[in-house]
Amino acid sequence: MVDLAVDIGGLRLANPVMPASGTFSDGLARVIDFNRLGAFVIKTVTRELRAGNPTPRVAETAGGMLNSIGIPSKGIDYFFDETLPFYKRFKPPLVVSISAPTADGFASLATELGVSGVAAIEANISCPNLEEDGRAFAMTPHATASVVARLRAATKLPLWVKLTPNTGDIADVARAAEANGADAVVVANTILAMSIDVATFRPRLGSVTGGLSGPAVKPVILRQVYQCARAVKIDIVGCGGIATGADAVEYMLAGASAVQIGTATFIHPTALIRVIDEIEEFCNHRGFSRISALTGALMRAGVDETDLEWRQEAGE
Amino acid sequence: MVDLAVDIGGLRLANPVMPASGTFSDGLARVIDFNRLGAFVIKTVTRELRAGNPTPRVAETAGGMLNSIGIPSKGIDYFFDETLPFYKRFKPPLVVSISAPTADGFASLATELGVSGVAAIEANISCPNLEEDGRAFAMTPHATASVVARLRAATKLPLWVKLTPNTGDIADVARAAEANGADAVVVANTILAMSIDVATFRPRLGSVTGGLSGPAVKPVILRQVYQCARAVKIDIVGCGGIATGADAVEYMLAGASAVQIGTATFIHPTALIRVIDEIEEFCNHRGFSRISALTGALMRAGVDETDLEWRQEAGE
Amino acid sequence: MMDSLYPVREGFSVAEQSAVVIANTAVNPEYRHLVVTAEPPATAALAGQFFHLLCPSSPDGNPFLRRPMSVYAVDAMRGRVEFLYKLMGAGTRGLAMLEPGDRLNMLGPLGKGFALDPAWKHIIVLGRGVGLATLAPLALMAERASVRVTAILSARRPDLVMSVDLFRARGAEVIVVNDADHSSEVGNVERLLRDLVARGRADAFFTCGSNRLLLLLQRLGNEHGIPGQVALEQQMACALGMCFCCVRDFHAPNGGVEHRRVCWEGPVFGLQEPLSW
Amino acid sequence: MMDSLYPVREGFSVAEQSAVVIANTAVNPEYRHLVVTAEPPATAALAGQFFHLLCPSSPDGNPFLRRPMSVYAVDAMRGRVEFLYKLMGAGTRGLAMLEPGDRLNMLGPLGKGFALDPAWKHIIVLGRGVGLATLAPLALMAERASVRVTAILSARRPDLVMSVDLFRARGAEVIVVNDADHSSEVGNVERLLRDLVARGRADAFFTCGSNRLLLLLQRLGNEHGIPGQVALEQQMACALGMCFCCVRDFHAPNGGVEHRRVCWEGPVFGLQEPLSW
Ligand SMILES: Cc1cc2nc3c(=O)[nH]c(=O)nc-3n(C[C@H](O)[C@H](O)[C@H](O)COP(=O)(O)OP(=O)(O)OC[C@H]3O[C@@H](n4cnc5c(N)ncnc54)[C@H](O)[C@@H]3O)c2cc1C
Ligand SMILES: Cc1cc2nc3c(=O)[nH]c(=O)nc-3n(C[C@H](O)[C@H](O)[C@H](O)COP(=O)(O)OP(=O)(O)OC[C@H]3O[C@@H](n4cnc5c(N)ncnc54)[C@H](O)[C@@H]3O)c2cc1C
Ligand SMILES: Cc1cc2nc3c(=O)[nH]c(=O)nc-3n(C[C@H](O)[C@H](O)[C@H](O)COP(=O)(O)O)c2cc1C
Ligand SMILES: Cc1cc2nc3c(=O)[nH]c(=O)nc-3n(C[C@H](O)[C@H](O)[C@H](O)COP(=O)(O)O)c2cc1C
Ligand code: FES
Ligand code: FES
Repeated sequence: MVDLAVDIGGLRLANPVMPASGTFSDGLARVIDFNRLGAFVIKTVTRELRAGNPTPRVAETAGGMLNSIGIPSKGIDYFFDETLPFYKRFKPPLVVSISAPTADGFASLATELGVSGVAAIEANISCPNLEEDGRAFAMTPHATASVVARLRAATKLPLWVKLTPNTGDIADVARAAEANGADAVVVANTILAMSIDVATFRPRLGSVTGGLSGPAVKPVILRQVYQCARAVKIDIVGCGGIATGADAVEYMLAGASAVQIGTATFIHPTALIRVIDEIEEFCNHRGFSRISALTGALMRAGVDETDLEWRQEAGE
Repeated sequence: MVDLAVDIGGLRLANPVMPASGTFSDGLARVIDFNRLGAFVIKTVTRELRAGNPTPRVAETAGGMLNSIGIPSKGIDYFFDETLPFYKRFKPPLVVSISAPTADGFASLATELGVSGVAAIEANISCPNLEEDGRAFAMTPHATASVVARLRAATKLPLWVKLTPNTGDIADVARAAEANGADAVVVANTILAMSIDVATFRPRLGSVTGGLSGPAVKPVILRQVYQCARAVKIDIVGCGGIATGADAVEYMLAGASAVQIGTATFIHPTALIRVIDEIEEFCNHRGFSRISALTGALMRAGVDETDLEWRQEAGE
Repeated sequence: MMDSLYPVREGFSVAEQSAVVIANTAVNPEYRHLVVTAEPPATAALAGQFFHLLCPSSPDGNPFLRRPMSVYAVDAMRGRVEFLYKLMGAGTRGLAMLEPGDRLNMLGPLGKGFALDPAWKHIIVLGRGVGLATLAPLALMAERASVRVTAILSARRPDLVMSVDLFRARGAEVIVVNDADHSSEVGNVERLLRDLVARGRADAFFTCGSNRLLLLLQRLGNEHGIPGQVALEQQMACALGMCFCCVRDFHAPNGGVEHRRVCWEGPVFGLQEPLSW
Repeated sequence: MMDSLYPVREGFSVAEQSAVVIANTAVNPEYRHLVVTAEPPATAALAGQFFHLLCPSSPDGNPFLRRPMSVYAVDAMRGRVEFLYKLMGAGTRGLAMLEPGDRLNMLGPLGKGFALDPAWKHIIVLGRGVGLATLAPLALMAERASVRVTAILSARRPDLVMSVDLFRARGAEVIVVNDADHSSEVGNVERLLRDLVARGRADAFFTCGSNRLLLLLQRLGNEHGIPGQVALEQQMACALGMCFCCVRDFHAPNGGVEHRRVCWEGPVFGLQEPLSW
């Protein structure tokens, strides 16, 4: 028996596997048993009604996909009236992803969500900060610090902060989140990207650029998890291109305490369950009694040692 | 007959297709006709002898590869004694990629390379800047400005500046290069990434992290080319995941005037030649008499127009 | 974000299954017919529902996302599901490579299908191109409900018209129109429709595959108070209502325009609801 | 960066070819034998050279990079090239899926092969595991040069020893050692070698596949002034000397340590040159 439980910024999860925001909804209950998930993470909620971006909103790329959904939202009332009661019927804790155009907006949403049934806040700070130049909060340590400080003051709930991979300073941004009271960082959102249809000379996405996700981004986000793990002590939730138990283990070795799965669910709706089964199997096979022992267990041997090791393996 | 010639920052190329630095050497002459290339771009040269990084130096990922070669270099004397005479035997112009740990180092190398047979300098400023915090010059507009200014003062050769995709400010970095005298920007180098072997718990690269290249990065670098094209007037050389003529056309539509091909040559050593043939075919087929007409020809229609267009196509 | 109508069930109504290909043959230069084995819940698929197919790689590319395909026919007794698909890009060209005995990973059944009002005696099915695949199972559904069908099948050329025999076998009256002889022009189709309306053969309209034809039916439906249903298409990622990739514009109850998900609220919608096909 | 020895030629000595698979069969639980059609320049491949194979996708994964494989045999007359490969990861498991008639994209011939000094009368070939594939074509090469071969073939178990018949057919004396009965231990192999040296059967050593055996031969070679050659392996991307992925450590002429590219300066090197296998 492997103990799959993990503690993420004060929230206990039965296992470290959960959906990524925006890639999950009640529809998946037609295919998998929701009670097996480590947590629910729902599509980012905003206070106001939002329509989202023009279509086409999706395009496929080598080993991944682009999306430009934006954040269509039925608003906070719909969340309280419909979404919250629905998820209350299940055992896993509910993590509510929120977004707002200002630090104040984030703070007031977080306060309002301090109700029974909401287990944690995931602040999606990859959205444009209307008070600064319109760049995403998570692009700079400075903007991250200010929005996280406001959020911290506004809620006692475990506070997860979801970072953008588009910054050149992700470790500094993670440090700013930690210093201002975040309980965990989620690394990361999608990578800004685009694709053009050479038949029509037009962008494949209605909003020209969009977010890249799926296996293609895994090596990049894994590196960012590794950088953040060396920069902060708070928990890291890894998210980017995870499709198998081995991928999840790779993220944990790099320093993640839990993982989120997005795009893989679109290809195999049972991906979340399969990853849970596969990491359990991995632990059994390798003699780990607690999954949490994998976090940060990467072996960084001296250069020559690594080299030799590979040679030995290759040797026969 | 399609006119494939392009002008990149003052240097005339017979066609817009050239190898990416570090993915090309004389060995390829065993497979393809070097005289068909738009230009030669050689592996980054440094003044001093360098060994490069520990092995393993390569790993494969979904739709791409990681490398951690570093910049092994036989030094500048070897360049003058062996490399330069070799390439002088062929028609395409020779673009020499250079790197140094300081702005001074870049400048003195550039000056020294002002000899017959060197057609342009490509400054690979994705290397650590030892005078600042060791971050790559190309990570910030500030460091880019200072190194490009020094380079500009040091050479009359066409000056191409190769950017890193790891910054959150690539358009600002391109602006800094332009403002300080760069004739073109090459967008971009590899994306910092990593991979872990879950069997051994060790990084797959001897130096832990390395650069991601190949089809997986194409949507990300294409977006950066598009951002740079809207930020600067100087020419842009697109580089990232190009494997086919359609990929090259996609980069040109986004704003590139020429393209570099790296990883694709490892999979198909004839990739450079095939891309030249395919873009010529594309122009013929679509009625373009000059390839340069493709540069920036992306159609950015109003949102609804795009939507409608797609619907019509999908309609039957 | 969530559809509160959806009940939490004991069993699962959608499944990822590894079907075995029984046949995969060309029906004309552009379309192919695919027959695969299926088990429940796949065999519970209704007319208008679809499956999300994991298409194999081919020299035309590696399809990363699944591809939505309407159910063309279901035979629950023999455990079979059929598709009729048009060769387009990497996905459908990958499908074309499948040979009998190969495996096909399919997810479904998905979405909301067609519904027949017991009060209807005569319906009109108006389809074009790929839309014919989606509309085809209506023939059997109507026969079983003792509803008479007039099918107007439109295509670019006569040799590209499909499902004529299928509709006739189920007792439908079939009218074929095509671009080659201009019979498919909106004006002519409108004449045919007005004639059928006048003869009391149009208790409801069903359509798929053409924006022009949808707009025509919306106009006639409005004019004569005739209800109807339309199956829409849109690019999809999840096909389970999760990603909001597949939205289209609809008239909102309050008079404005709102997005609905083709995979979840549809693909079958009330005739007057969508702004366009 | 560039090898100034390399002459610019009229024709091209390396080509990407689409070979047709003739056979692909298991020789034991771990190794398979692949025979494909080949044209020039592939059929000009020499012992010790290799091809870079574009391996098909399989359920084990999509190999992105090519995989290097030594030439196991070449038949220029019949236009065939053979490989002997061990099942490892995605690449070799992809190769295992190939069936007669399938296509295999191969690039080659690549690298620098073995060379026989006309002065040598007796050579010793000492190989282990995968190394036996690389060394095998030496048997024919030596026979043609009228050089006698003693082959010491090492493996984990007796059933995993390969190429015994191949070497015997070419007139070689074959000694098989294995881990199961401890005969493959360095001490025992050293005894065998010292005996051969004493009997004048060791004008040169050839080896591949084991670091321990390389170090042993380096020691004996040094002690007795016996030259030799070793074929190395290293992960590769380009296999054409362009990327510097495939370097290993070598004793530099000036006494230090330097990197050389296995694909370009090798894979065959002088016995005393590399620091390790
Ligand atoms: C509910 C539904 C039912 C459908 N039923 C059928 C059917 O029975 N027979 C049939 O031939 N086709 C049907 N289609 C259309 C079919 O899904 C597309 O033709 C197919 O996805 C094209 O994929 P491709 O890779 O061959 O083409 P590409 O053009 O290369 O596809 C590129 C991307 O666009 C998407 N795409 C392209 N065209 C469409 C489209 N019309 N609708 C949705 N996504 C599209 C693809 O899924 C893919 O993600 C249906 C679509 C939907 C939404
Ligand atoms: C010059 C040369 C000749 C070779 N000849 C043979 C031969 O005749 N028969 C044979 O069975 N094997 C041979 N090998 C080893 C063979 O290339 C590897 O076993 C094979 O690449 C493994 O690929 P994989 O995807 O199955 O395994 P994986 O372990 O999944 O491969 C992962 C990556 O590591 C590389 N890799 C793994 N092992 C080696 C290795 N030993 N050498 C180089 N790269 C490696 C692969 O190419 C791939 O890029 C040779 C290697 C070299 C360099
Ligand atoms: C269709 C789609 C919609 C998304 N919507 C959101 C969102 O609303 N909020 C958010 O924080 N991330 C959103 N994301 C990002 C994912 O949560 C996740 O960070 C990203 O997709 C990387 O993980 P993956 O490779 O496993 O998909 C979305 C991703 C996709 C593909
Ligand atoms: C093995 C390897 C070595 C490289 N070495 C260099 C280098 O020395 N200098 C440089 O500017 N870029 C170097 N690059 C980056 C490439 O020039 C190119 O920017 C990158 O690979 C993206 O293009 P691609 O996807 O076509 O490979 C190297 C890339 C690879 C794969
Ligand atoms: S395809 Fe995901 S919501 Fe419809
Ligand atoms: S594999 Fe590229 S230099 Fe050897």
